[in-house]
Amino acid sequence: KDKLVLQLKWVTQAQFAGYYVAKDKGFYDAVDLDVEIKPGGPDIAPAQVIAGGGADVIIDWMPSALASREKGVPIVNIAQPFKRSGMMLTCLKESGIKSPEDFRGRTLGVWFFGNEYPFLSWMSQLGIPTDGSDNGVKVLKQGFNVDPLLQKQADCISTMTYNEYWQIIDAGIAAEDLITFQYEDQGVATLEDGIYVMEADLDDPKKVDMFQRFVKASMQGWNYAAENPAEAADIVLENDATGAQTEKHQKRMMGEINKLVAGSDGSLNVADYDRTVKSLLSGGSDPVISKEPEGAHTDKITKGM
Amino acid sequence: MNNGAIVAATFFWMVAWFANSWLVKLNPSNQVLARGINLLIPLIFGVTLIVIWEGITVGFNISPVLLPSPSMIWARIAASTDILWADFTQTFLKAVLAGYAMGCISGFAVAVAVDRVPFLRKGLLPIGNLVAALPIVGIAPIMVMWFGFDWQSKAAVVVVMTFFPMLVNTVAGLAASGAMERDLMQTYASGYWQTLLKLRLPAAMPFIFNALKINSTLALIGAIVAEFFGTPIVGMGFRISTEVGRMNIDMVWAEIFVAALAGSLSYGLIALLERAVTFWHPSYRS
Amino acid sequence: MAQSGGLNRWFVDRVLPVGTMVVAIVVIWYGFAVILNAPFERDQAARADTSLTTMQLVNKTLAQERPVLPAPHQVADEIWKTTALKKVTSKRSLIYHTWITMSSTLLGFAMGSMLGILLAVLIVHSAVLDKSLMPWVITSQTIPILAIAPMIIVVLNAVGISGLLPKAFISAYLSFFPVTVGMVKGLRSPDPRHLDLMRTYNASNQQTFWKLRWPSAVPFLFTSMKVAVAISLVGAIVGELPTGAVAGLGARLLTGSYYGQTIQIWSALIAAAVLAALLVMLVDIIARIVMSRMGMAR
Amino acid sequence: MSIVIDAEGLDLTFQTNDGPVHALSDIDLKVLTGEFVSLIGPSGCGKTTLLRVIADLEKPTGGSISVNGVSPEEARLSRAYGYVFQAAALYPWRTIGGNISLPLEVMGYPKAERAELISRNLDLVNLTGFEKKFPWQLSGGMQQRASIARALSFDPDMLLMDEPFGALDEIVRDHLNEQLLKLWAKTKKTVVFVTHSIPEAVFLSTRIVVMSPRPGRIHEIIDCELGHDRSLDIRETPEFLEIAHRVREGLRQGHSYDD
Amino acid sequence: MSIVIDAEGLDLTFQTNDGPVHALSDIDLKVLTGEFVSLIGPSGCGKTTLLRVIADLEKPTGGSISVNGVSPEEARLSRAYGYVFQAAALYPWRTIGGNISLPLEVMGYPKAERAELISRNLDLVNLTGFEKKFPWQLSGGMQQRASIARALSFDPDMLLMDEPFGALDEIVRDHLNEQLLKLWAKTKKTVVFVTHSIPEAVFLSTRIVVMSPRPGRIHEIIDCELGHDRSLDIRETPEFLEIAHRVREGLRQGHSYDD
Ligand SMILES: Nc1ncnc2c1ncn2[C@@H]1O[C@H](COP(=O)(O)OP(=O)(O)OP(=O)(O)O)[C@@H](O)[C@H]1O
Ligand SMILES: Nc1ncnc2c1ncn2[C@@H]1O[C@H](COP(=O)(O)OP(=O)(O)OP(=O)(O)O)[C@@H](O)[C@H]1O
Ligand SMILES: Cc1ncc(C[n+]2csc(CCO)c2C)c(N)n1
Ligand SMILES: [Mg+2]
Ligand SMILES: [Mg+2]
Repeated sequence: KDKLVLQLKWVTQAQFAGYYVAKDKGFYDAVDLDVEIKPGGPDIAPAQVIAGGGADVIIDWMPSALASREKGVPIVNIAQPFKRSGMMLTCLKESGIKSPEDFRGRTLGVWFFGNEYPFLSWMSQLGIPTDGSDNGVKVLKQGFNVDPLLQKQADCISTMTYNEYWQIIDAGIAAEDLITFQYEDQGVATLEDGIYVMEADLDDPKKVDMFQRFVKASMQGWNYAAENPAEAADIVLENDATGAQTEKHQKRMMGEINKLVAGSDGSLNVADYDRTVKSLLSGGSDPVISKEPEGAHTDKITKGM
Repeated sequence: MNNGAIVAATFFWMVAWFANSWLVKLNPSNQVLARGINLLIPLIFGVTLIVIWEGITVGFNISPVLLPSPSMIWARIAASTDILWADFTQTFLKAVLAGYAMGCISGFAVAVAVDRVPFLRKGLLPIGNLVAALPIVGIAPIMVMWFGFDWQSKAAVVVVMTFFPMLVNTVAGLAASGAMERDLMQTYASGYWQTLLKLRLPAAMPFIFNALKINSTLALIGAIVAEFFGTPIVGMGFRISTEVGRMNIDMVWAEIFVAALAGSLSYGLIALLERAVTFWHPSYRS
Repeated sequence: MAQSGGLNRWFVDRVLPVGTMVVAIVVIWYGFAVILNAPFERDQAARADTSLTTMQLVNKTLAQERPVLPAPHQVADEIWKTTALKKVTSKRSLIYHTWITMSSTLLGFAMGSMLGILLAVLIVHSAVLDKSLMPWVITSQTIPILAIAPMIIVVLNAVGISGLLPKAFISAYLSFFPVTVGMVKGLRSPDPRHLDLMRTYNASNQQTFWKLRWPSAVPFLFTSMKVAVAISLVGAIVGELPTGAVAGLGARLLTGSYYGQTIQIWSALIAAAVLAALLVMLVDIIARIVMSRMGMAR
Repeated sequence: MSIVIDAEGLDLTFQTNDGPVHALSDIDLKVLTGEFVSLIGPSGCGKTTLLRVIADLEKPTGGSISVNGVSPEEARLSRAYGYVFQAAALYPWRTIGGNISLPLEVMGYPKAERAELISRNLDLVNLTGFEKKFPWQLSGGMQQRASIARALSFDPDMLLMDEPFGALDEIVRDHLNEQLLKLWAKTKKTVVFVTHSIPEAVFLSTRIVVMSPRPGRIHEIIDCELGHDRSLDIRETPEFLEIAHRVREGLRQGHSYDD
Repeated sequence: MSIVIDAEGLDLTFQTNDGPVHALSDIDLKVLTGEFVSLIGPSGCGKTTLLRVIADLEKPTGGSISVNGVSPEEARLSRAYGYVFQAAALYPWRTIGGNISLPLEVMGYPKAERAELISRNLDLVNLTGFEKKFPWQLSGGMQQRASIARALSFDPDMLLMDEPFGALDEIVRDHLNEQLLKLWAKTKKTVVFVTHSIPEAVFLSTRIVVMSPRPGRIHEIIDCELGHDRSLDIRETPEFLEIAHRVREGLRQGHSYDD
């Protein structure tokens, strides 16, 4: 059996259900893989982990993956299970914000640590400065939860359709009291959870074969999760070592995640890729990446499936 | 692998070690010279560490994403002084100084208040020691929730971290004056405040400075770590946590360098102040 | 008689004041819980177009699901549910997480103490190291450990070290410092006459170390170990964050924070405080036993 | 001559962890104005405790005592005495001048008067010129003289001295004994003086109180009328040796060799 | 009788921050086997320094010295002497027995022999039965006796004692002086003894070396032939007083009252 280490981008939750399902349901075993799944966290940079040899495969968002690649970590997208983006800005209705133009002069909560790129390129496309100047927005580095909105420390905060949004709802604020701006709807969506490996590993036929088996089994896992969301959520809960996740939340998250994965066979849609790159390059004076990346994705793995 | 760099670093290390061994034995009678040597020796040692670091990163071709070489870090420092300064202003000049002052002063004030009531003293000290051992990672998110995103919440974390060491040390210090000295004040029919001012506070100074020194390093670490849990987009902690995600590890080390420099300088400054104020303490008399 | 006198004194000197203080803290805590949680309830009432009596407001603020500051009984209830009512092997058991954290604390504490002692021995025996090392030992503590913790973990990972050890390393990094400082003091504490005495016996360096320096450093060692064990716990908790925050009190703090579960954060904090108290007490008890064996407890 | 200290049936028991310690038992003692009374006795016999009771640093558990006709506490509050400890007990963070100034500050003397008193008292103990030095820059003998100057600075009528020269070497001690005697003759203060040394007690005192331990009590009071004008040489006179012998005998009778 | 210590023109200068301190200057001293030589002099005159030079704890900067005919270092390495400090300097974490055993352990005596030596030496200083006690459970006088037992345990031919009874009260001190004298008469060891006390020096010694300070030098050497069989009472004999007087005069001449 071949050993393979997978570094996730965030903590164990339904966002990564496909991989946990594949492991628990024996899909990895079936293709002779012994996969170790390492949960991520707020200060785990998957690109750094793979550069340090701590993982063979990582899950990352494309903006940060491309930025890392430019910084000299040669990672390559080999598969893209997430078709759609789940990121959005969520505001309280009472703040009076109705459209992105109303952001000016407001305080917005944004995730950093490489997750700020989609936001920054959106703002630069809107022509809204983020440097704190008068007609721009005031940006806060948002912590890991929705408190800034509940405490009214920010007018809008970043949320994922599958996670933080529901925490706001759970906190007792009705959906009618909220207004959301999905990146997908604003036409600035960038690709989220994709599977990345080191470029050099792709020259090794043995590794390539391993990756193929991995992606295949993982997609099998995602399909299973789509068909059996309740069981998949249970599997995730099972694997959560912190014991902090709740069943209600994970079941709901599973449903939302399935919406994002729907329509993906694992292969990267080149049009989506180009759109993401264009969005990242158009950042005005401060683009996320400075030049068109080369060799940042390959269909070498998915086309053989 | 670049063997030249490793060999060069090893050679430098050996030369530096001999230089230091020689300097230690020198023991000059000239005061200024002696003080200079006492500064030079750790400096040579530090430079040696940096040279070895450079030798290893270059020699073993370590990826800069994992550990950048000192020369790269230095280049980054030189190129980003404006960002470093802005971060320093936000974190050190605002959060740390404000929090440090408030934490130390309030710890001191509470200690003096508590000192009059033995019951309070006995009750507070064990609890104080406990709270002092609480991890900042637990306190920081709470403070951000309570005091907002800007430096005030960082200052609050610093206050929590510095308050108890000051409290505990001051209380111990106020008890440190000798029985004989206190009896002496009694024979003068001296009042509480006179005894406090003329005997117990001076005698407590070594303890108070101990807390000031501990707190000077704690405060900086506390403010930086608190920034991991929500900040405006400036500050040393913000930069560190953000640039790791962006694979700009050299920038991270640049901030760490600034932090270590600021921390060591404040520590040194307080140590100098301590020497001036507690000049009478046996540890400073030659 | 001496026995009951001792017990009585223990009660009057320790239990009573500390207990009173705890009660006072709990009362203040309730007050703040009401004050801090009230704005949200008022907002909710405003959204629902109702108004609340003070009694209702107070009741609601003390029973929120996601309070800004949970009420003490909420935390107590959570602790009870996650300790007594869960199997200790369950991932939802606070005892399980406390155990995880404690194991890396103890390992880190052991490594930190060892390193601290080693450095102190080197510093005391070598003039070169004394002058060159000490300032850097202080500088090492001005580096924000949480900042480099992720990198330490990645680098250790790269050389194939993972699991308990990386967390323990961070814990050791924080805890060696007080031990070094205390031990340098301790190893230098023998009366010069005692050192001279060893010289008149023509004792070797080793004999002087084991028969004189080491025993006279023991009280200093224990004093600094009490500080170090508490710091080790902080280090272990900090170390849990960049290792994927999979389990342990640090992970509970963090995941509590992700999902806005303030009650979980506070119960983890309390568990950390209790663990710290127990560990310090343990070191203290060992210290007492050793010292009285050595005839130094009076 | 009036009675300055009047103790009758004085008792003091300390409550300690290992039970009560009977530090003073049935002490009767009267000290008159201008007397120089020494307390001598083996370690632990209660000399310090008795002195502390007089100074109101310890409350007796039985018997009665008056100082200057009032209670020790009232006497303390009216600053009736200066107290000199075994170790000089100078504050290391104050200069010699600052140390002598301490009681004056506490008692609210104006600045100009303080300066005047400091220099006068420094002169009295032969320390002129050392005002700006710190205690640790002086020898033990000089420190002890400074602490005597401090006790004298506010001109109390009575001096209580607890082994003030115990830590000094014999020559320096002889020298200070001579100076103390001169000072006493000049200022006519009442002195209660604790010592371990027989020659010192005989040389200085008008009366010697020999104490014995467990419980601490007065074994014997020996008169010592060698005149006010003594020089160190009298220590080889038969009168001196006679008294010294009596003191030694008294001490030996009260002593138990259980160590 | 042979010469045990032979110092000629001994000089020792300490280099300190405030310039050189001339601790010993031109010391000539011969000590014969079985003698009891006391060093007396005011504080800072170099008594301790001289003793430390003999013990090879300090290197002279000039002159020559031999101990048992060899250099002090060789003498130390051959464990020629036992050293007793002012305060007992017992290790608080060792029992009395453990303390006496310390030099034996360092010198590699087998266990059985150690036990034997410990009990013999405890007996010698009248401490049988206290072997298992810790130092702080004993009185000062008993501690000092234990420290003498420790110095005697490996049976050195010479005892170097630096104010061993300085911290004790007069009665206890008298008592220990008597015991030390008996011990010396019994064991015939050579003793070099530092003291501040004139009666102690006269009572114990066969010769008294009076030293004077700045620079530390020998002012006078006084013979003291009161016979080996002295009791405390001889202190009131004219011979005793005569010698004491001479010592005092010597001390006074050499003393400068600048402190
Ligand atoms: N605060 C105290 N608490 C308990 N016992 C005490 C206290 N002070 C003194 N004692 C005991 O009272 C007895 C008399 O002590 P005191 O200090 O008066 O003796 P002393 O004659 O001055 O002895 P020394 O010559 O050693 O100074 C001793 O047994 C001592 O242990
Ligand atoms: N290690 C040292 N470094 C510098 N000066 C020293 C040192 N040891 C002693 N001295 C100085 O040498 C002189 C003689 O000191 P020594 O200790 O021999 O005197 P002493 O006669 O034993 O005095 P005491 O009676 O106070 O013990 C003193 O002036 C002392 O300050
Ligand atoms: C420091 C940090 N902040 C935010 C994210 C964003 N993020 C990426 S995936 C995910 C899960 C959604 O619940 C979230 C929040 C991150 N990775 N790291
Ligand atoms: Mg006393
Ligand atoms: Mg000496």
